[in-house]
Amino acid sequence: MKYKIASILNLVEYEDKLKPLTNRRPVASLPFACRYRLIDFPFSSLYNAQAVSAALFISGSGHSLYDHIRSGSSWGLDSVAGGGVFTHSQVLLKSEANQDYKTGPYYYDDHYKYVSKAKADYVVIMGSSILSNVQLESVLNYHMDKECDVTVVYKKVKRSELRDDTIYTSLRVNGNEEELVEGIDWVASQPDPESVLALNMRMMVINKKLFLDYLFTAREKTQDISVDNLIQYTLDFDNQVSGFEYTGYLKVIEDIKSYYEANMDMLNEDNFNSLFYKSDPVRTRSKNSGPTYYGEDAVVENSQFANDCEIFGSVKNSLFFRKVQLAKGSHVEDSIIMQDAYIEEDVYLKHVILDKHVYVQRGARLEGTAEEPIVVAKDSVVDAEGNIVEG
Amino acid sequence: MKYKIASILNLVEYEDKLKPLTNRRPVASLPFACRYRLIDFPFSSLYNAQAVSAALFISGSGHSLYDHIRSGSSWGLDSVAGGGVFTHSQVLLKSEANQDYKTGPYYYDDHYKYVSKAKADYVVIMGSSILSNVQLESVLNYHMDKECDVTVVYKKVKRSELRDDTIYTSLRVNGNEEELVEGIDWVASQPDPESVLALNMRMMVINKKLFLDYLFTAREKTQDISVDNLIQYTLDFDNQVSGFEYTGYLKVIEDIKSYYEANMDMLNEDNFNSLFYKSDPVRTRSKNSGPTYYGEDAVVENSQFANDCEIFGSVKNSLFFRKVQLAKGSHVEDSIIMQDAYIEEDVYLKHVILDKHVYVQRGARLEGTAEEPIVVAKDSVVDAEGNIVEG
Amino acid sequence: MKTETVAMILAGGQGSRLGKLTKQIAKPAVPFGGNYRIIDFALSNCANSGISDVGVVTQYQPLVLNRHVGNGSSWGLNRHNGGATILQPYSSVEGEKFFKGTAHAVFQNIAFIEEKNPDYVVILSGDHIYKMDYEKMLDYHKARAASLTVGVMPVPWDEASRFGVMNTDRTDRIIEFQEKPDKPKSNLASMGIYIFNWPRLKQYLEDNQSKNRQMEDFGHHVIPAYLRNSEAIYAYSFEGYWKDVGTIESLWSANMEFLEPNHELNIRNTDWRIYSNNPNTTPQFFTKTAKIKDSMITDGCYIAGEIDHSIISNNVKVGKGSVIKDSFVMPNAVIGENVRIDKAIIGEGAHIYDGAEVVGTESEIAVIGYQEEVGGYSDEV
Amino acid sequence: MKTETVAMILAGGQGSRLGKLTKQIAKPAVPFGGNYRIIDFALSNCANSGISDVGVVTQYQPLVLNRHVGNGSSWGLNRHNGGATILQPYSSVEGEKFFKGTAHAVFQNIAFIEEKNPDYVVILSGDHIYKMDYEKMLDYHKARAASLTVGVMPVPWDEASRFGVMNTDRTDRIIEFQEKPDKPKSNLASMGIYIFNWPRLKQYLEDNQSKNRQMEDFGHHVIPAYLRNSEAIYAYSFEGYWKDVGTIESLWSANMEFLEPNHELNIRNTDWRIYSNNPNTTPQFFTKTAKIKDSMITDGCYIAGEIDHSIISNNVKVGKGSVIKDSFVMPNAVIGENVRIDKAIIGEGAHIYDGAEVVGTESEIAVIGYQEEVGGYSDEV
Repeated sequence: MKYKIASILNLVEYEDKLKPLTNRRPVASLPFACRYRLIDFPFSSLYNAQAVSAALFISGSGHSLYDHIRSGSSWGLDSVAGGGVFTHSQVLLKSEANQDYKTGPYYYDDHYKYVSKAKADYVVIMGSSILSNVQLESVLNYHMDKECDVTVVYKKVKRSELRDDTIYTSLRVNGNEEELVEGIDWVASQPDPESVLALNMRMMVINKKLFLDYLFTAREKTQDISVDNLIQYTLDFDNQVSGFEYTGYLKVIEDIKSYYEANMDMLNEDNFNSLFYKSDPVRTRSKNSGPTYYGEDAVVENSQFANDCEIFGSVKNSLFFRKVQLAKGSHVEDSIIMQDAYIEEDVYLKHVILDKHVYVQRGARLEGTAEEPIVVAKDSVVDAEGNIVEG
Repeated sequence: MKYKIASILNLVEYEDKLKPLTNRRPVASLPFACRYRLIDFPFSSLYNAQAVSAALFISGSGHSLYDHIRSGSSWGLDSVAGGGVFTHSQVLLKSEANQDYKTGPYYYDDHYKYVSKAKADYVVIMGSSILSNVQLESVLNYHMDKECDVTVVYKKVKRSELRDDTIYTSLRVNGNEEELVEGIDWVASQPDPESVLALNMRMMVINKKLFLDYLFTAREKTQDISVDNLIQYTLDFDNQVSGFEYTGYLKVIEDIKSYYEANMDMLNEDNFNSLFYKSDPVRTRSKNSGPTYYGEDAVVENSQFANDCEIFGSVKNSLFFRKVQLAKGSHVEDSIIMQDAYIEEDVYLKHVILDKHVYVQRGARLEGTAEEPIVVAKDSVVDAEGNIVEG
Repeated sequence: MKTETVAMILAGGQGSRLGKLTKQIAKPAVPFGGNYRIIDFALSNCANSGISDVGVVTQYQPLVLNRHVGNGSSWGLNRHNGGATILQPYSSVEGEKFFKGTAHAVFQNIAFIEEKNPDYVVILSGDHIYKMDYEKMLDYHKARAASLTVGVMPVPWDEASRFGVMNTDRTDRIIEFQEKPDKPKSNLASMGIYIFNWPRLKQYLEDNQSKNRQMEDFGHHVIPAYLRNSEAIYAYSFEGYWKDVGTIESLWSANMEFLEPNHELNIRNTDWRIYSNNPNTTPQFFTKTAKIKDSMITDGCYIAGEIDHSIISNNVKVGKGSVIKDSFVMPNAVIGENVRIDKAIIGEGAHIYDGAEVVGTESEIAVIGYQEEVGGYSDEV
Repeated sequence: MKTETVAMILAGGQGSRLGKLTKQIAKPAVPFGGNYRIIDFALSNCANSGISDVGVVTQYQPLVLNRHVGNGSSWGLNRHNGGATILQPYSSVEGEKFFKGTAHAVFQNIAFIEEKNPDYVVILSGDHIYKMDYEKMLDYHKARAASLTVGVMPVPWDEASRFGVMNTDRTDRIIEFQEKPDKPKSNLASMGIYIFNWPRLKQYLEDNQSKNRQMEDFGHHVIPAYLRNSEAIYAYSFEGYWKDVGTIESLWSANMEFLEPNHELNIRNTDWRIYSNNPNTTPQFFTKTAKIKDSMITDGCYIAGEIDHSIISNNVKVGKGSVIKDSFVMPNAVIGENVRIDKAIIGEGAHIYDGAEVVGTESEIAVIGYQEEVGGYSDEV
């Protein structure tokens, strides 16, 4: 308990452009890199900083998320000594109160009760859609050194690496060594795609007292409890915000393309090591599994696999989740194959994302493009002619 | 794993007449008897029969329920070997699909997937609002002996013991030794209050195959998956339903009065022993706690307490949950005092239910009646004049 | 993953001075204060001090202790790769190994500690009642750049000769150690709590082992060796309630002190909780005939008799007409009707039949052992 | 709560025939098949057979084994009051107790078993690879009203003299037992799997102990004593894959058999899963230079070389240009570049530096020990 922190995960995230992958799951439970879900990354940051509790604010059905998190024990969040995962569904309250959740009776209360009860000096706020592996311990040390009220994590990225039509927020960071944040800007598409912005990663450390103060203002103005608003609030009252520059792998997961690219990025060793750097391991819920078997004629090249697969065909530049069966004579390239796929003989898949439990019949061919991979929804069948029949 | 069972808990239960106690919690998480919540009783039945998994169908906010259940480890429901608690919120789906949940896409699927995946021969269906401690192991043995398709648990009760204006279902049980159920009746208020009915406890064991068969019919007809419907369905198709008579303590928790009486019933040793009979212990989530301290002038008579209280006043015919402080000179009688109450000096409470975290100021007097106890909502303050100020 | 600090709780002793209370169970597993066992204090102190890697070294009748400690989840230790690990004697290619003393027990478990690769090892006793923040002591240890810091507390001068006494200079550096001296030069008694720089301690233990020098006990061998070599040893003064409950009388009086509403231990303080492995049981049930005064009662009890200035642990039954005064009743004991218990300790699962009397005095507390039966027509009496 | 059946897994042996593989760890903790340890089979069989009270008796280098087993949650044993309990030597008022043999180990842990108060005790070995439903054997035991049932399997007649052989009558009742006989009268070999009626076994162990008769080993003492007293002993025939992996050669060949896609063990069958304590690690990463054929790879591996008919366990790194053939590589080994490994077992955490060769033959498998280093410029070579 070196750092006494309360943690808030804002998981009400933009998911429309990720359909059908988000039809029945929030962004936070999107499968990633053969073994993970996006929530594993903020959870692991918390684990590595020895946090013991987290409050989750979610929208929609939490089922897939609950099923993954369970008691939180995989991330040390089930300790009797102040530990716990506290989940609050916003949509649910909205429907009950028949009004917008922000003005609903519990949104601010839930935040208030959780943070005020936690044995914490600091509050950490994170989301799951900006994929990264931030060493929270460093951010906390930095925050304490700087003696600021708020520390925000940012990464310098080129505008061209992001979606054209999304508005991001960037930080105006004081150039000198102090790394103070002077303002927050809303950045739409820019004429110069090479322009670099200090992308606000919507991950912050804030002193507990200031956070609790903000809650009263937020309730009054029915404002979201978001990193953006908290930065603005802090600056408005002349408190100091410092910026912590993250230099590791980052990807904003906001559409199928970015989701696809993030997975493919893992096939590059530098990206892979940056995200899964061994001293800050990424933890996920462990499942019982056995080795993957590669048959006599299997070919695998620049690819990743989880346990429990049976591979008799050839695989190139692809990622396979658990329990995938790939029959002889089939070829998978530049693709993401999620758990429980069953791929028969003589299938050809390129630039394809198979969601969980897809059955691909003998002889089927599917080919998308790197820009627009074909997404096959969960439980679907791909017939011999390549027609996708949803399950 | 003597009995291979899948278990379904129907927790969409009637809660309107239990307000304000059910304002922010379902019936299943109503506190009971100093240490428990109602869900502990079906969960303990499952535990004692060595069940390893359960699917919960809930309505409204599951927050208080999730917080209590966590991973289900308190009831042996967290085993990696097929274990788990799977929670499905109905209201949530309703609001998402913008249609009635029964015709929503997932209600039947969720049942189907859970039961078909479970390594089970039988499906057990229960609720939480009919308080009892049924030895599920006996029911299962009975079910196997009878070689019926369905076994329903019932208790013989006088109509007068139940609410006048509620319609219950009763079983027409064949009088001879076979104990076969011949029909199911809807029983409203009856002219003769002494008439005895075989109250359908809405707890059943059903063969897995028959249950899965029913799901198709239910989906087609958009019927509830309820014990009532399953009995009717089974009889309609000439399958055999046997009745298992339960003779232990039972109370239908459906309004403040029945809730109050059930708690008070526990002060009677026979009822207490019937419900908490040691060979079928009732398990709850264990919390760290210390002994309760009774001061120099404390008086306690025919009462029950949880750990962590400090009692300096006098208590008669009452039940105290954890962490209650009762100051010197105060008197509590015929009352239920939930967790975290703080009762100052010279207070007089009789026929009162204090929900969690109520603060009663010095000198306050509250007196209800056994028929209509005064209910003080969670987080309220009772001032010196006895006014209740909601928190 | 590197761990900064590992705690080793030495819980191997038989505690023979507790007589029949420790015939079947190790001393650290002896019940205390209603729903605790003695080791809960050391384990909770670790958890509250942020130390989650704890080795519990045990060899005497460990069954109850092991089941109680488990993986440490009851104390919140099972997080972030931490947890409690029970360490018992074992054999290796070098032969069979029982632990011959406090330091030897640590020596035998070097492999366990090395896996965690800590900077510091905190050595604790499993049989003291106290609340202490080891993190503060560790901060002190670091600030002094000490090689060893010894937890000490001032005792009355006339009692000092019963303890290991630390003689310090003005900077709190320990310059002399006297084990139970006739003429103590200091009244700072060792609490048996040590923080060592692990690499250094390991070196001492291994070197001396390889040279066949005796290095079995911290007090008798390790501290003197450290002093001889002018290692930087500092005394860290603890102020607060601390009690060794190694005898029947001290166990009884510690329980009686625990009853005081304003006891210094402040057991209800949620900032420094004492955790335990709580049983699953029913509420406390008082019948119409129950009387109670200045006492602590615990979940699972059924009280039909009269309780005065006593601690009644989990799941105890007290029949009608029985009177319990100035006593400590351990879990699962069954007290019949019209029993008289005064100045006594009743062991776990003991059975006192109707009409029996168990009466001690302040100087000689009556003791009923683990699962012992008293009175009645039992064959075993 | 009463338990019908308690299983005792005897995991205390050093397994000295496994040479340097068991220098630092007990034989049941030796890795197998990619991400298992040998004891996973017995533990999973217990869980799948509905036995959740399991004592794991151990005394030789138990650190890795204990951490692996924990409270049994990885096998789903931690439910309904059950769980795995590690049982190590301990001392009592009667003195210090190391386990002298299989039956003596059970005798020393009578208190543990008595707490569960079972009707039956299943005695198992911690070092066999097999899938077996003990519940069926228990049903058989009950149906015969046996006092002891011994798991047996037919072995080729010419190998029978290497085993303890059971001579049965037409009802499968055992009438004679020959330990490694020159002229076996039967080819039914004991698998070291016993189901005893617990009260009877307890009586034998306690009576003989009190009379100072030797009752240390099941094969040598208990079964002969049962036979002398005409106890009802039955043989339960097991048919299926069963392998004692007590030697380097058998461990290697069991792993090679495990590779076969249609292996009788059917490891992927989810109706009878073999559970393990899975590490938290990354996906399997194959670079552009990787080649693989007829092999098993496990999570956490990084493969840049060529793998042919081999099992590569968790978190192994194989550098570019290296070729691994007909071998079993244990977890956390690091294989450099241009290494050649053939017919070998590479120990846990071993380090094979660039260009090294580890080559054995079918009759003499090459073995690299636990954390051993080969090649390179390491000081330790």
